[in-house]
Amino acid sequence: MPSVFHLLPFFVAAWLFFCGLYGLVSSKHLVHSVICLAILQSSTYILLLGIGYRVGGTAPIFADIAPGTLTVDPVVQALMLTDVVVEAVVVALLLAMVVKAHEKSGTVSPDDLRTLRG
Amino acid sequence: MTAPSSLTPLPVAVPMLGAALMACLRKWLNRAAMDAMGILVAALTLTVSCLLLAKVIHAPSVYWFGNWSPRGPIVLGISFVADPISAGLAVLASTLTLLSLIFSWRLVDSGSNHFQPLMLIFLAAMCGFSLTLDIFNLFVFFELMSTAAFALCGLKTAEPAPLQGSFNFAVTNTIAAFLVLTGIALLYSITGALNMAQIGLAIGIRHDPLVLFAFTLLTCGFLTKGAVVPFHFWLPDAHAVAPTPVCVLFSGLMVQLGLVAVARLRFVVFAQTFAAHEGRLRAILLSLGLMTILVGGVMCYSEHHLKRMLAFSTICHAGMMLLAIALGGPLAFAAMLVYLLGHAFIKGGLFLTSGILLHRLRAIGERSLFAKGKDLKWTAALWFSGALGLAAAPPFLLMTGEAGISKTAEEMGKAWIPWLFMVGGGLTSAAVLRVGMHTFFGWGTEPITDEAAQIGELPETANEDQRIFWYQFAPAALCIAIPIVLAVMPGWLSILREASTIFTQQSAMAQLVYGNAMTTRPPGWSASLISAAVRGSAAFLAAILLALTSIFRMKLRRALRVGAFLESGLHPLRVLQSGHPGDYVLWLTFGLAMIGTANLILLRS
Amino acid sequence: MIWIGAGLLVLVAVSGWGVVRTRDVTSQVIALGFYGVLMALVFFFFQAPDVALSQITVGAVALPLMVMLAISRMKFRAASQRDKGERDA
Amino acid sequence: MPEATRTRLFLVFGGVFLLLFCYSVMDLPPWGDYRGPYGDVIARVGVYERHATDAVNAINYDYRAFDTLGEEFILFTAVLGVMMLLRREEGTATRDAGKVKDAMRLSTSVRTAAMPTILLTVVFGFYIGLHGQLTPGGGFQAGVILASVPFLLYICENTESFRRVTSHTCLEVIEASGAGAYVLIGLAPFVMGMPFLTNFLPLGTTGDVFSSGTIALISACVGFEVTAAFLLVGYTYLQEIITGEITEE
Repeated sequence: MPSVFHLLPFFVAAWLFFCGLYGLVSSKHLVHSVICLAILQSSTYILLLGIGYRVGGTAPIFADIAPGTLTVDPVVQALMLTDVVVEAVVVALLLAMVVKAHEKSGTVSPDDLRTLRG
Repeated sequence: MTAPSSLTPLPVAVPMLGAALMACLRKWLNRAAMDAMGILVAALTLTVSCLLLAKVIHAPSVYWFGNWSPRGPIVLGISFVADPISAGLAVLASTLTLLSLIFSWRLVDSGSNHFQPLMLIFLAAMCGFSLTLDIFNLFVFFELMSTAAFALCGLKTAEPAPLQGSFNFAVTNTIAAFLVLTGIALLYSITGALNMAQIGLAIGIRHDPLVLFAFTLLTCGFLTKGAVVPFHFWLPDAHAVAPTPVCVLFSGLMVQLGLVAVARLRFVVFAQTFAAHEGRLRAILLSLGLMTILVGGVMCYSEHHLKRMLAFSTICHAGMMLLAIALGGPLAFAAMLVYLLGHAFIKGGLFLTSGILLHRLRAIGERSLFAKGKDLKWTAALWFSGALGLAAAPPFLLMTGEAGISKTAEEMGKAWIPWLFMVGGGLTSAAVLRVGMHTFFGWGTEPITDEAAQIGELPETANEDQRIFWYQFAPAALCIAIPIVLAVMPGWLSILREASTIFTQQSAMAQLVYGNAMTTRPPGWSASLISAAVRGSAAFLAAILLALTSIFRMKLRRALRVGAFLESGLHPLRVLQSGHPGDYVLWLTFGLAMIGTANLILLRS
Repeated sequence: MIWIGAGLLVLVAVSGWGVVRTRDVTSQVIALGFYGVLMALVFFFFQAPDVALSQITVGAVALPLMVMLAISRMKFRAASQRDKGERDA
Repeated sequence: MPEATRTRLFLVFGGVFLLLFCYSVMDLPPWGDYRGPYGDVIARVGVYERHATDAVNAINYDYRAFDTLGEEFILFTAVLGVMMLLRREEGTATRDAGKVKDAMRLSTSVRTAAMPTILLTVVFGFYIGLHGQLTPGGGFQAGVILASVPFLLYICENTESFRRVTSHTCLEVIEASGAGAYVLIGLAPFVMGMPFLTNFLPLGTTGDVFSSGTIALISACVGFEVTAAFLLVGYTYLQEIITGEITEE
């Protein structure tokens, strides 16, 4: 089935986004939520990687190959690098919030941490 | 073509450098020195932004970072667009930051001197977000703005509520950021470009499911920042827990920048795509705006926690600005910016005043403030002027903006929009009036209250001195005064109108990017202020009546207790605001699915 | 050749679901580390060595490490609270 | 909202979202058929114009260096945020919660093996950082690798030396100066009348370690910042455990 095959990375990206959202909705532990957010984020990696890939293209490093050789897209890789940093950073910040919330209220369940209702 | 103004990167670079320097010296400087430095850097940013604005006021230009100007049709580098609108937003951002930093001088808890550098980074991010014309750079500044906002929101770590508020805020806005990034990736794959004007030209009139879905993702991402129903849940939680000076920036500009980004998408990136479906796109955005105004207005009136109340009023007004963007066209967009400007200062003034109340009276719930502020004459004056401003009554700037939006609406045969503005303005104004009459006059019986207002908010200022200082009062007074001054000197409106002609035209933007000669049409600002003044005053009068029915509810017959009913009778709507991150993500998914389906069905054919 | 890549992608999809469905946080960290390595392999396979290098350092090491540290800090706090309770009693 | 209702509702809306996503990506160019001009143009001209053989780093630190500046500040902000969230509030008492003792000494063979590992990691980190413009790698990756060294120390040696390496105010200064230096590198050409972040240094010989002008310089700044940033985050999380002091409620 060539058509499904040619869309595979995009379907995987959609699936990971869905997984992340599902995890966030059904989470019972704040650390679990944070990890689900990281999974949701990895959907964008796969999407960008799938977009920039080219069959037969080499990595865009011209140390050993002549300039002008067919390569995969370097721009999406630069975007992905930014994305990786953003992921690490968001996780670090959210974890700090979770740790602090645990220290202040002794719970890590989103169900018990609901002082802001209404 | 004029030479690109070399000042363009400074509104971003100056606060960034300042923040890095201050973070370096954090351990060695005392509070006053840090505050002074923060104020100095913010003032410097304001100066360079003003210089930039003055320079580009008649000659918008595009600035290429690293000197990478486009090669033929292909844009290589990142560009900032220096037009009066973007530079003006930078000026607004630095003014609000400066006022907030002055307000927090030595009194608001600074979290061991982390507060000032974070505020400066927030400022840099807002300036960058307004100026950039590169869609991935927009994402980077979106994320920088969010990161600084999450941190600032959790400043008061002494209680669990702030952490919960900032957690909800962080989760929803991070999802929004990845929606935006996914949209960017999809657009990149079909256009191979990241510059908005280039993307716009490359998409052309294409509107297959892919383009529609990318549009859905990008708009939903930015509408989450813009707190449009059903993406708005994070906003009241974040505002309830953030320190007052931070609330000023959140409500004054951060939320509205999300809407400005939607405008950029609509006018620059997807301009030709929806040219044939203009009416249907308008219908989708209008219905979102309508829902936002109603939910925001009603919830605003039913809140009793001052900051949450003001936060819902921001949602209501964000809905009004979305209406203006939905209408489209240069006049409506210029009017939206006028509205944004007026709203930013009025809302900033109201937040600062509530901060003064929190400092002086040590409470933020309506019931605990009841009749406590009888001797605070000047604070009361500010509060009631703010209420007048929110109703878009004369002499405030919101009236001018409302006039422009209503004129466009009437030209398009949507006569219900001015009425909707009156409803939204009236409801938010009535809520502010109700609190004012309770607090400063002590009228009526003890106010109704609710669960959320009962959380004792720890005062954010040090305990020993409860006087109101001039540096707390002056920023609030300035915030109320500026929209009046701007409204009585309408000379700048024609410049804004001219700039918005460029902003709302894809071809004009593309000409700027590719360095061709500009042709601007003679501008005109001809919206009838008199009918707007009448509408605004009527809304304000209605608001007074509504507030009075709430205050004297015990003396009224049951049928006349409209205000009391609005205050406590809307339980189902309040239940949705559950404070559970899972619920908020669910509603985000709901909005995404609905808007995506609507776009696909209505804009496809 | 590309079939191997496709296989890797399917593996990513499956293990992504696996990470989300793991409810015990400590096991989830292990799963996350595995997922990070898998992701880095995918990057490497699709000619993105730069990103693969960052992914292996961040996604497979730094991220699980941070989560581990956060969990251990919470556990330490809880344990010391318990100790204190016992001392006071 | 009860948990079951929420999950069920989500499966409906999330399902719609998933379907929309899958339906729309069918219009994408098929996988492995990248068409866009942007990447190809840079891959073609990058080596000649920038004397950098790694096109990704040429983009990251030159063509789109402004994005990377924003990215570094995201990192910087987050570290500030983490330190602020987990700070000791002034005036709160601390109590002793029992210091972690390095009671369990690792065997001599493990410790002998650890030292070369640490050295190797340091060397590898510097290699990755210095050759960023030539081969895969660069400041960011090097920073994360170098930041792992004190953690290796923590695992292999003892908490005391980890604490000595990481608890210094120096780290904060290094982190902030890394971020600040990036802005300064951007401002330097600005003072000379060129646009912000122009690569104003001589480009050197392609393939040389000191080639490609500001790319290497920015990469170094990023490396310093990232190393310090990750160490600060790690230390902040571990602070209570290794100092054995807990703030009282």
